[in-house]
Amino acid sequence: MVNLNVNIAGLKLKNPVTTASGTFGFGEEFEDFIDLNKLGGIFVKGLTLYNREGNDYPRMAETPSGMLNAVGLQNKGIDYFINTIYPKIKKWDTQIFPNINGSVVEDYIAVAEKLNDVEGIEGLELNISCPNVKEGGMAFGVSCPSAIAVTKAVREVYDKTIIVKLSPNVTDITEIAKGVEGAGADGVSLINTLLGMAIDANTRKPILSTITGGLSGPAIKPVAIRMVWQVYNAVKIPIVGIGGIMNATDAIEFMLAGSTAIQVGTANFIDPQISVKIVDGLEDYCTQNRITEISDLIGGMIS
Amino acid sequence: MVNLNVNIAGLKLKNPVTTASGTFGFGEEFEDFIDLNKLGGIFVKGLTLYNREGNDYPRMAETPSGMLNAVGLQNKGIDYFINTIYPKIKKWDTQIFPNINGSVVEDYIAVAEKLNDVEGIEGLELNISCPNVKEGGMAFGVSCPSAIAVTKAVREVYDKTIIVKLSPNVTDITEIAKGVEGAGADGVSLINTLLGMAIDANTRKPILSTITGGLSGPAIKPVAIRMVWQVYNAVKIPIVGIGGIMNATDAIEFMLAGSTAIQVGTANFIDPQISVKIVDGLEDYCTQNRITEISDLIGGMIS
Amino acid sequence: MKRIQDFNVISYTWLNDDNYIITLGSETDIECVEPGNFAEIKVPNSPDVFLRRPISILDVDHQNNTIKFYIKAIGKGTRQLGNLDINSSLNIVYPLGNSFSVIKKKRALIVGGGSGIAPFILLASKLKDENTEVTFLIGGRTSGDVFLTDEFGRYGEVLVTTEDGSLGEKGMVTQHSVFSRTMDFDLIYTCGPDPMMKAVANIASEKGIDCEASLENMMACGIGACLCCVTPTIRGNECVCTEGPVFNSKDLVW
Amino acid sequence: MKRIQDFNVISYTWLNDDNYIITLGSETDIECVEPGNFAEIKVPNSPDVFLRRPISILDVDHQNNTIKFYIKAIGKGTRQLGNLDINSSLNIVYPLGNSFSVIKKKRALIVGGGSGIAPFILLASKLKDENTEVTFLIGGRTSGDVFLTDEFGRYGEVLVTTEDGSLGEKGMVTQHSVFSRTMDFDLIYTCGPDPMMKAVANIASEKGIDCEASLENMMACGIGACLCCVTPTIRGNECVCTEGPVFNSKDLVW
Ligand SMILES: Cc1cc2nc3c(=O)[nH]c(=O)nc-3n(C[C@H](O)[C@H](O)[C@H](O)COP(=O)(O)OP(=O)(O)OC[C@H]3O[C@@H](n4cnc5c(N)ncnc54)[C@H](O)[C@@H]3O)c2cc1C
Ligand SMILES: Cc1cc2nc3c(=O)[nH]c(=O)nc-3n(C[C@H](O)[C@H](O)[C@H](O)COP(=O)(O)OP(=O)(O)OC[C@H]3O[C@@H](n4cnc5c(N)ncnc54)[C@H](O)[C@@H]3O)c2cc1C
Ligand SMILES: Cc1cc2nc3c(=O)[nH]c(=O)nc-3n(C[C@H](O)[C@H](O)[C@H](O)COP(=O)(O)O)c2cc1C
Ligand SMILES: Cc1cc2nc3c(=O)[nH]c(=O)nc-3n(C[C@H](O)[C@H](O)[C@H](O)COP(=O)(O)O)c2cc1C
Ligand code: FES
Ligand code: FES
Repeated sequence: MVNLNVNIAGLKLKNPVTTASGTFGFGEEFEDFIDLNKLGGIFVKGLTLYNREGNDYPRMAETPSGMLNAVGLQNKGIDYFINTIYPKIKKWDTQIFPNINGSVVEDYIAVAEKLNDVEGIEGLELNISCPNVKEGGMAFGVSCPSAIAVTKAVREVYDKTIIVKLSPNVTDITEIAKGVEGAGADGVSLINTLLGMAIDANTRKPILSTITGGLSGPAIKPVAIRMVWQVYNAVKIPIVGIGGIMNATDAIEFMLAGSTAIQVGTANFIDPQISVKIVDGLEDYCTQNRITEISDLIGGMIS
Repeated sequence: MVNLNVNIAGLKLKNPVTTASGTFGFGEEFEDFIDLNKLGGIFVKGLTLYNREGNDYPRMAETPSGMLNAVGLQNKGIDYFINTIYPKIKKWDTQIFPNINGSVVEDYIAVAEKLNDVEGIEGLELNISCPNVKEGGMAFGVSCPSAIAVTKAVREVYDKTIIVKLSPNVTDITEIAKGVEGAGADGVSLINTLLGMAIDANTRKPILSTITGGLSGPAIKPVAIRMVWQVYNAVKIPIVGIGGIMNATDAIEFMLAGSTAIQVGTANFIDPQISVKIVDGLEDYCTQNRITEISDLIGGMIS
Repeated sequence: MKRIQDFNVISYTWLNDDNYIITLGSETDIECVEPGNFAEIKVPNSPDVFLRRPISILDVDHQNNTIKFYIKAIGKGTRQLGNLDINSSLNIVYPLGNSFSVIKKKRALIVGGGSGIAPFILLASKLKDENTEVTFLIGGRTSGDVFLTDEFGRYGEVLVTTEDGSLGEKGMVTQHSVFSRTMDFDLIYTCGPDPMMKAVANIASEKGIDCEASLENMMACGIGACLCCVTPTIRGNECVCTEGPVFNSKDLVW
Repeated sequence: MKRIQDFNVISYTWLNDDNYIITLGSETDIECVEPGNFAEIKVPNSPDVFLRRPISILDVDHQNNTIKFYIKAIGKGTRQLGNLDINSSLNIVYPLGNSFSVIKKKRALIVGGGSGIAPFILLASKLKDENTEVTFLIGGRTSGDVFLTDEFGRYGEVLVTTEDGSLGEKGMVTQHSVFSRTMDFDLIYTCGPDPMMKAVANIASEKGIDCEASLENMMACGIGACLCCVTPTIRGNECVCTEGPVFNSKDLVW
């Protein structure tokens, strides 16, 4: 028997496998393919205070072992989520984490305040790393003072678990991680997408309407694992590892590097059942390696 | 007839296709496969003042659409290059660019001084972005003041073309690019490898002896193109674009984003003839698109 | 219900160098498919192709558990899909997207070009079941670009235009004489290159006829999870993979 | 001269579930190959395999323009190489690396295990040409891991050890009784798992016999350009792909 439970600052996940914001809709989209009760958690699509139309199309480009996206936080606003979507998805026996975004600190505060009162939602992901919006977004996550400021502001109004999602587009991610730890974050999730770009040599135009976009998928895995390992050695709060996880072996690597839990992102597009397959794969790995507590793997790299 | 010539701060290349430092040895290794006279230039293996043994093995890990390396600037020192290697390779009708490295500014100065007197070598690549050495290396390239300091110091002793090779592991590459431009660089080359890491889930050990290493190959292409485009919009000096170029189409994309010339790196391992195939491919593209001067493509993205 | 299912390649029919029909079989039942639905196909053995590829469902045979796609090889994925070994396995997610309205006992015009003709076999057969009379108008650059006319002929009159006049009337589809006749169609369906669909939608709107267009877009997930495939509509950005691919042309902002 | 060349898959011979010999043919001449040389093979149709894979050359036939490799499927690349269609094309860069010393009119012991036996067919045939007498010592975990003994038998005596005693003597290769006999060999060649080669090299050095070991390493280029494949030697780090794969065990720091 393997105990797959992990613990993010007191918040228990039945297993380390969650799904990444923006790649799993609100979970419903996957109902036909998997039993959502089997997931450790779901980080839902990025939310903002008000309705957002997102960016113009084209929003997507395929790249070697990855993709660029420029969705730009299209969503119907936090109230719609709380009143219309959450009631439909709360039936699942898994942790639902809203991913919150803002152009200014006040937006984050307003969204967090509203979520604080929602029963059943035990934590949120504070996204300070979206590369696809003109205002706010990644700007918060690439400067230490602003990352600290927004974390502090949300901490003041939100009583439950705060996971701050970090941007990889920085010189030293440990500095930002330490900053948000000091500002009251209960955990950090990393990495968001790398800022990238694609050009069509035939039309000579950028492929994305926004010119640059966010790179995800296995292409970024080595960068993500490096950053998880660096942050693991710099902070005490738990880490949710993200970036190109395609199978259970990848998930194990992220845990060994220091992740308490992991998020499956782009892989959901290639195999809508992959998240649950990874849960099963983790259990198999533990059984084969006679590991009874999966949490023993966290930061377990032998170096 | 297509004119493939390009010009880096007065230094003429017969075509934009050069090979990336550390991926093409000193050129000789490819003599059996291609006619080296067909290349625009060769950026030779990273050189230091004295002999360096480099890092322990394993130094390499395959990753999705890419690889990690941790060579660590193994080389026999600048004197050996000047006295023993250069005399053998100078026969080729192509530009040879030494790639120079140091742990402290004085090392760079000493190496540059020695190269200043070598007839036939018209320029050097100042590497301030090697992620695989403990001292110096990338440290110079991730801080603006130190990037400026080393560029200024080398500028003072070196009369010919200086191309500064930038690190992508920074929050804002344009800041560094502008800094080295102001410090006297004639051009910039980018990107060097992204800092990455790989773990073996079976042994639970890092794959590289140095734990982290440099990520190269098509996986990093979207990041590289984005940075070339950002730097193109920030500086006036020419850019040598690098990162995951596998074919002529990729090279065109880099030129459209703002590269005057390009370097082919990891692709040389997969096809030792690829550099020359890219020269031919560029010519074909120009012919098909009725472009008579390839330099018209530089920064030619329509946005 | 949407499903992920393994199939085997049963056969290819090559229509010319670039256009083919691939028939896949499965051990298990095939889901019910509506006309206009598509599938997300995983391209096997292709180092360059990372994401699935959206392809309309041409036809299904529930008796023999087979499904067919009509594919035009335009890039690495569609080329590789035409190059698989017979019996090799292929994974598809389907049926995806909404579908064309199937009108009863009316008259319909179906206008298609290129790989846009794929959804119209299923559509025509449903329309026939509902006693709707169908006229097809198929366009191509030359006679070599016009496919499936025999199949369409089983369901109604088939009109053709080619830009070089090598088959049917000369010109673009929208220049076809059918549009100068009394246009007593109740609904126009269109699928093909964007400019063609726009032109058809314009004529439809001029004549006051409803028009349904099936759009393409760059897709990552195909199931409404990523919001990559939006198209602007009068209601805001909507996903082609879930709110589409079929849109009433009145709703589109293009 | 090193060369990049296209080949076709002519045939496979499967020795068991994981071990196979692949024979490739070419329209053009095959380069001269020395025993110990290897090739860098591009694995086709494999989305997971980015770099070439280094594989020793088992044999070449200059009359028929064929080349053979003995491959043990241990991962994604070596598995996929065993799964190609007959006649499909394959690109290889060869011949790479240095080679074993071919001694004349002497006595040689060849010790191999696992896929490390691959270079020894070519070596034995060259040694035979030079009238050197060869004894083979092949080790495996069980009798199912011991391959090519018939082929080796054509060139000399073949001794076998298996860890479970199912074939030949029981134990590790270095426990074989040949090592307790008068060791009148002039040279020992070894290739196989590192621990085996080290143990063999130790015995050789105790007995004062020269020993050549062929090493493996993670390789990117295979031609000395990247410096990824180094092994520590008494002269410093040296590339296994160019200064090796064959090293005199005295020079190795392991
Ligand atoms: C709902 C839907 C149904 C479709 N039905 C069919 C069908 O039945 N038969 C058929 O042959 N094709 C169909 N397509 C188009 C098909 O998906 C694309 O041709 C295919 O994805 C191209 O993949 P590739 O790897 O061959 O091309 P790539 O090598 O990826 O690209 C080649 C070129 O095509 C462009 N392109 C790639 N994908 C798309 C896309 N989805 N939309 C527009 N342009 C694209 C690229 O920008 C590039 O210029 C459909 C598309 C959609 C969205
Ligand atoms: C000079 C040389 C000659 C060789 N000759 C032969 C031969 O004749 N026959 C044969 O079957 N094999 C030979 N090998 C080994 C062969 O190259 C590896 O088995 C192969 O590269 C593994 O690729 P893969 O994709 O199957 O494994 P992967 O899926 O890439 O990896 C599977 C496991 O093997 C390890 N591994 C991968 N490559 C190597 C390597 N080059 N060295 C050591 N460990 C590795 C990985 O770390 C991993 O744990 C030789 C290697 C070298 C360097
Ligand atoms: C289409 C798409 C949309 C995304 N939207 C969001 C978002 O709204 N909020 C967020 O924090 N991250 C978003 N991300 C980033 C992912 O959550 C994740 O951090 C990233 O994709 C890396 O993981 P992966 O490589 O497994 O996909 C998005 C990613 C993709 C591909
Ligand atoms: C094995 C290896 C060794 C390298 N050594 C050097 C070096 O010595 N100096 C340097 O500036 N860059 C070095 N690089 C970086 C390349 O020159 C290039 O910037 C990088 O690989 C990205 O290009 P690519 O994706 O085309 O390989 C090395 C890269 C590789 C893969
Ligand atoms: S392709 Fe993902 S939402 Fe349509
Ligand atoms: S593999 Fe590149 S030097 Fe040996």
